Amino acid sequence: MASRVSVGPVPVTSEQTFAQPRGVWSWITTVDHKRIGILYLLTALFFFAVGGLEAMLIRVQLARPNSEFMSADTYNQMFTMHGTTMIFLAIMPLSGAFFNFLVPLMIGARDVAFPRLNAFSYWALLFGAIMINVGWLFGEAPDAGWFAYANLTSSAYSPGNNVDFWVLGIQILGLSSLAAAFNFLITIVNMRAPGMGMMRMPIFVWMTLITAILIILAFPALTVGVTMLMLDRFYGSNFFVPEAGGSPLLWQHLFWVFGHPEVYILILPAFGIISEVLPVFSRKPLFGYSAVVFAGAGIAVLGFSVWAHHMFTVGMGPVPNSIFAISTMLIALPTGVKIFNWIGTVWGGHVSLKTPMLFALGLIALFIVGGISGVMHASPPVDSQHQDSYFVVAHFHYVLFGGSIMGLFSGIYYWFPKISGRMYNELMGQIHFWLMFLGMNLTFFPMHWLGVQGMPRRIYTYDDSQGWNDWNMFVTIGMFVLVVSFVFFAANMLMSLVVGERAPDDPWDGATLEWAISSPPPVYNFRTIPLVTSRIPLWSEKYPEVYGGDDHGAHSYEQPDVDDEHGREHMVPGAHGDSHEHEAHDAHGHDDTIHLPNPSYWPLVTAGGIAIAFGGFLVSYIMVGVGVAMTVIGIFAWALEPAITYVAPTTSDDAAHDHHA
Amino acid sequence: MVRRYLGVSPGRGGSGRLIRLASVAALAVLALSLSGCLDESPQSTAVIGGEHNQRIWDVYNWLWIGSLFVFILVEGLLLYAIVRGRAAPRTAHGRPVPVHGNTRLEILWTVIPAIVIVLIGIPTLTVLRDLSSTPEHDNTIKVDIVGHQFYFEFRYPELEVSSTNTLHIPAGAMIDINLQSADVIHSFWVPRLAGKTDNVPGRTNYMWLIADEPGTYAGQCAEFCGLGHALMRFQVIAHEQEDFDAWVEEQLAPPTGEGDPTIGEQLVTGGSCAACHAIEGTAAQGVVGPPLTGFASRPEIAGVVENTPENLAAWLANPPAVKPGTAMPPPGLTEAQIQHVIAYLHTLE
Amino acid sequence: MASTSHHGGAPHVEEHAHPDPRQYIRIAVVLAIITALEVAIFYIKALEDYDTYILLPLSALKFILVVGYYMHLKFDNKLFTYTFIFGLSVGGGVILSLMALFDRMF
Amino acid sequence: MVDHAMEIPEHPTSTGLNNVKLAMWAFLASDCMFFGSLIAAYMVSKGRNVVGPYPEDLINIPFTSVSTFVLLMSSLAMVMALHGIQTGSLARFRIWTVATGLLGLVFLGGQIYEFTEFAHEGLSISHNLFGSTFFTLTGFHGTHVAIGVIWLFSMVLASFKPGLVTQRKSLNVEVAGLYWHFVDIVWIVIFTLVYLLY
Ligand code: HEA
Ligand code: HEA
Ligand code: CUA
Ligand SMILES: [Cu+2]
Repeated sequence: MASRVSVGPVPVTSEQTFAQPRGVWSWITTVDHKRIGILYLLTALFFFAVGGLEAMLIRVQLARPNSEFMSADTYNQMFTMHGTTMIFLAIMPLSGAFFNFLVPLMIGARDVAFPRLNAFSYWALLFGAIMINVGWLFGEAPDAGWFAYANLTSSAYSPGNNVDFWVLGIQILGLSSLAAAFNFLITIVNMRAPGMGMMRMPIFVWMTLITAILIILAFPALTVGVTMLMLDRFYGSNFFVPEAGGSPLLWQHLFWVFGHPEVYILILPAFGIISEVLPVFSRKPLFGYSAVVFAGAGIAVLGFSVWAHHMFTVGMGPVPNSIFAISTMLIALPTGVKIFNWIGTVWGGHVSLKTPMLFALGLIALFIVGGISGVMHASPPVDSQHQDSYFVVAHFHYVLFGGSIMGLFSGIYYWFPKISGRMYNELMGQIHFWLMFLGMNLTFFPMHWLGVQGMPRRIYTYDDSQGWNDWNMFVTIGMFVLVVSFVFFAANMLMSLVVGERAPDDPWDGATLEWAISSPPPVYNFRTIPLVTSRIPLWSEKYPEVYGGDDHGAHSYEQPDVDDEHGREHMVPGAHGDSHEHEAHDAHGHDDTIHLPNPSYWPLVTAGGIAIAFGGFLVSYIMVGVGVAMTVIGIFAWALEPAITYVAPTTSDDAAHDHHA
Repeated sequence: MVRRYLGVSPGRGGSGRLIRLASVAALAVLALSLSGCLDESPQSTAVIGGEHNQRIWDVYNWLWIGSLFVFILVEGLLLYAIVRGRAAPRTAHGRPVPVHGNTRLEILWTVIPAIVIVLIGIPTLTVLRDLSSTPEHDNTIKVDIVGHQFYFEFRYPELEVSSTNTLHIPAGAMIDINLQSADVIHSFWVPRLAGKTDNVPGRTNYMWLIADEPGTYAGQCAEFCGLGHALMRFQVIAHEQEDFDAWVEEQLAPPTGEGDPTIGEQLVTGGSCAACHAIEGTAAQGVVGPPLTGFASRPEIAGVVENTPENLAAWLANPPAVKPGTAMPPPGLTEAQIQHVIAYLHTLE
Repeated sequence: MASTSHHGGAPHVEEHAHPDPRQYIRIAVVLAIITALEVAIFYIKALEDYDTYILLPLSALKFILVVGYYMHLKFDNKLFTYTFIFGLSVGGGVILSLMALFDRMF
Repeated sequence: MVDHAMEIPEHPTSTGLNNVKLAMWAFLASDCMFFGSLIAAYMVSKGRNVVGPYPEDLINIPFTSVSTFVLLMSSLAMVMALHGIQTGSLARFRIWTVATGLLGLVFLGGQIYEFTEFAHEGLSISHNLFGSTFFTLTGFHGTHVAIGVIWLFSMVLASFKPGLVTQRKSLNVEVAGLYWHFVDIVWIVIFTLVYLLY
């Protein structure tokens, strides 16, 4: 090929190149999407535990009326940090962990489109998380709620540094999310293996794509809102200051323009995960693939038109309330389509109730409850009784815990063998599920009754005479069931990592590409890029008699060069045996080197610079300057260092498989 | 039909264990719900105290029915699918017939929810419109409600009286309310009477309510507004018309001077003060605020001003005005009551 | 761009004509004229009540010219257009709905 | 085509579109939301000042018209630079890119002048709502311009190192151009909404 110019270092033998680099430094400079995924996973689990601990303290405080366990001040920090942590530091990074680890594997790529940007996203996440949490050290953690309504957040009413930590942390986290979103958008659109048309992508990849689009369009609104808040607080501007004509409602609008798409950012990855799990454990392809895809896209588009349903009680007037009520209710339609197609997938399948499947089914069962209460809020008159009461708290824990967390845990169990190379303990997984399912309902279902009985949220105490004692105690007890369930989870994970059985490449009889490679996957993922001819490439290969005719999505527009008849011979082999030897060859027939991104610490330097610059607003402008300088140096060095090493011609037996040659 | 579309492979009935488990769970939920007597709380939204809340329940009932219908239908389908699927044979290659979808089913399960939405949408929009303007009423009283950190102030522009923390209204009268805020966002909520509306600084919001029966209705600020948010409780007292008129008269009358310690004692130990403060040897055993035992011998009130009767009167009228940020809300006493309370507190050596 | 054509299999989607510099200059002239017109309209008293309705379409026209020609969207792959239009409509939608919600038309 | 020794062969992408260019368009879509939110904040805050100075006391249409013209012409220079590199002329690329950057600097100079003038009239970010919204919106636009200027000059510098800026790599210039033009169209909107229609 004309363009193939050999450059770069002298070829090295494959053993040297592909050995997993070791040591802390190799993790700090890693740009390998799998390692970054693992970093995301560990960070997210850590913060999930932190958020869970905060929830525990909240529940202890609320167990009894007039409790003196915590002061109002501490409580306000607690619920603010609980919400913020769970949303920005637990669920989003947990989804990010799966995007990172799996998207390249599922689309048959060696890495993401911009590996160093990926590392940057992770470091920015970590620094943002530290920035938000550092307030605890000073007893000044953020305390204005996870949506930080103006003008309570103005310096007049929140004179401490609490809100500052929130503002600066959110800015950094926003950058992290945006960078990751661009990366995954481009990766999915552009890095698919030959033959994988858009309509052949696994649903998880589709949901990642839609999530990325939502992040790209939703986060700027938050960035702008938070910037204004920052200017209000640090430089006395008047955006949200009513005395100067500013409007606290402007904050609410900007926040929810971001905030509602955000809740779909939180749920769609989980939907994607269970769309992979359900077919595998029902041994039946997903029912209504295109309907599920379009429903996802529909949710995304509609999701931008409903934000003011969080503001039904601010006095927008009957006409806007009606419009937002209707658009909100309409979201039930595409979401329902997804639910029904999942049921259709299970229907008539050979259901195997392994832990991942239990969590996936748990998501469906619980999300329905949360979805229904969501539609109840969508009615403004009714919402005027729900808004800011525990009914809303019940709603969002059903969708967030019953939806996102259930789905993400399904994913953790499902891909644990692939990520760690070990099997988890099935019995303990089942116990975890049943305790969590039970505990979740014990904890969050009675919150509906508390809400109907008029208990407002965000109150650090209530009085005996208010009649909420029993259910609150009940809820707190339920929460301890949840805690016990997570003890099983943590024990299971830790033990399995050490003594778990070695995982085979394909323990679940999976359908997607990641099961074709070893567990854990090699650094380069695929020795040769597979050629995809089906939505369920592995099943088509393993069960040609059943799925032989399955060539859905073959005629997707941007893959004119893939021909099915030819392709079938090159299909990815099953995971039985050593996959490398059978791996199909790149359709283009000339991909005889493996390109791996170079390790780099510049992403870390850049992210660190940004964090230092933002932190400087609380310390001194000198620090801001240092941070900016570091960022600029980081960016230039990043741009100038060579990104990719070309190494390691593939072994000759791959060439033997090259039918195109 | 559906069976064919979904590719059910032949197989026999469900796994008994799962069904039993499911029915036990369902029973448990039902039992819990029933025991959850929703009118336990004075702030229950499920107790209808007046027309506004009545109109809300006109929609709410529809929503509960719709929700129950969707819940049972969809969870039922899910459970059924699981149970069937569990029982299906599991030989190595006897994979279930792959089915890729069915357009008619997709349409069906879009249209049925759409119908549900129309059914709940219509009452929603109707009631929304009805609630957005004051219905005609022959006895309308205007009240301006101003949210403060952390109490509500009630001003009656036409009667030229005002009160804090207790909204006095005549039962059966239309209360035409304007909502404002003096500092941050609060939300005025009396669950038995009406849904909430926010007090947003810089703008005036509007709502109305009617209390059908005389009585006391508990209310609470519903928008997080800072340290004292949880304690920003208040009451609506609906009087018979004559009693209301008498209350207005009393407010307009000049304060009577000397207070009576025995009345004061009743007010303190039997009223809202006792919820937060403790006084040795009395029923007042609250723990939220500082104890008041020995109050008369303290040099200062709340640690900020000298303990004089004038300062104490100012404090009792409006604690946050004396000590911004204090968690103590205005106790909602009349001028006369304040004098009684002062007289009593000064007996506590 | 050109690079994709080296790989036998990849479709030649990004091949597009480079508009000629004279066309760039013509567009610049048009842009300048529209801007002059806009400023002129600003000063014409008679049009004061209608300026919104004249100025907004004029600036939209400038917008389209720059995006279409200078940014090549008119000639480039449609995926770029969809990407941009989606962001533009959500962003524009937010401006318009907030103005409506705050009772503040232009 | 000249095969350059340092050339990195592009990996073919699924759509045939370049990763960086697609990322730039996605970024611009995102930036639409960014400026959309800023403009929305400006528009809903308009006319709610409780103290002067008001826009009508300050805004100087003739002056800003000139800045606007300068920025529009910088867009022309940018396409000329791109055309230069696409047709293989490094010299024309350099001249036009420098011209673009300089026009950008003139615009920024104008903005700094305008800001100081307004400040003399008593306007500041904290003085009134107009000050807050005006400085934030135009300030963020100015920041975008400044980043663009740095980017352009960096490219010119890079072009002196052989192989970094070449005809085959004209895409890098195109991407920078996309950014630059976007900054220009944002100004088109700002000029109309903030200035002509104050
Ligand atoms: C994962 C996150 C997530 C998800 C997916 C959702 C989904 C939905 N949410 Fe929720 N929501 C939150 C997270 C989420 N929400 C959070 C965090 C808050 C609180 C924020 C705060 O104040 O702190 C909130 C608050 C919130 C409010 C504001 C309440 C208030 O403060 O007063 C409203 C109001 O309309 C609402 C509505 C909805 C609706 C209609 C959906 C729909 O998308 C649900 C659609 C799904 C179904 C309906 C079930 C499946 C469908 C069928 C089986 C078909 C048949 C069904 C019918 C015909 C009904 N949500
Ligand atoms: C994903 C989101 C999420 C999740 C999972 C949870 C989980 C829980 N939440 Fe919360 N919650 C929110 C999001 C979430 N919440 C939000 C957004 C708010 C609003 C905040 C605001 O008003 O601003 C809120 C508010 C909120 C309130 C209302 C506070 C108030 O208004 O005053 C309450 C009260 O009970 C509560 C309780 C709980 C409980 C008991 C859990 C439990 O489910 C938690 C159980 C979890 C654990 C116990 C963790 C244990 C984990 C491990 C042991 C794993 C360790 C393993 C390894 C490290 C390997 N939450
Ligand atoms: Cu006032 Cu909450
Ligand atoms: Cu929402």
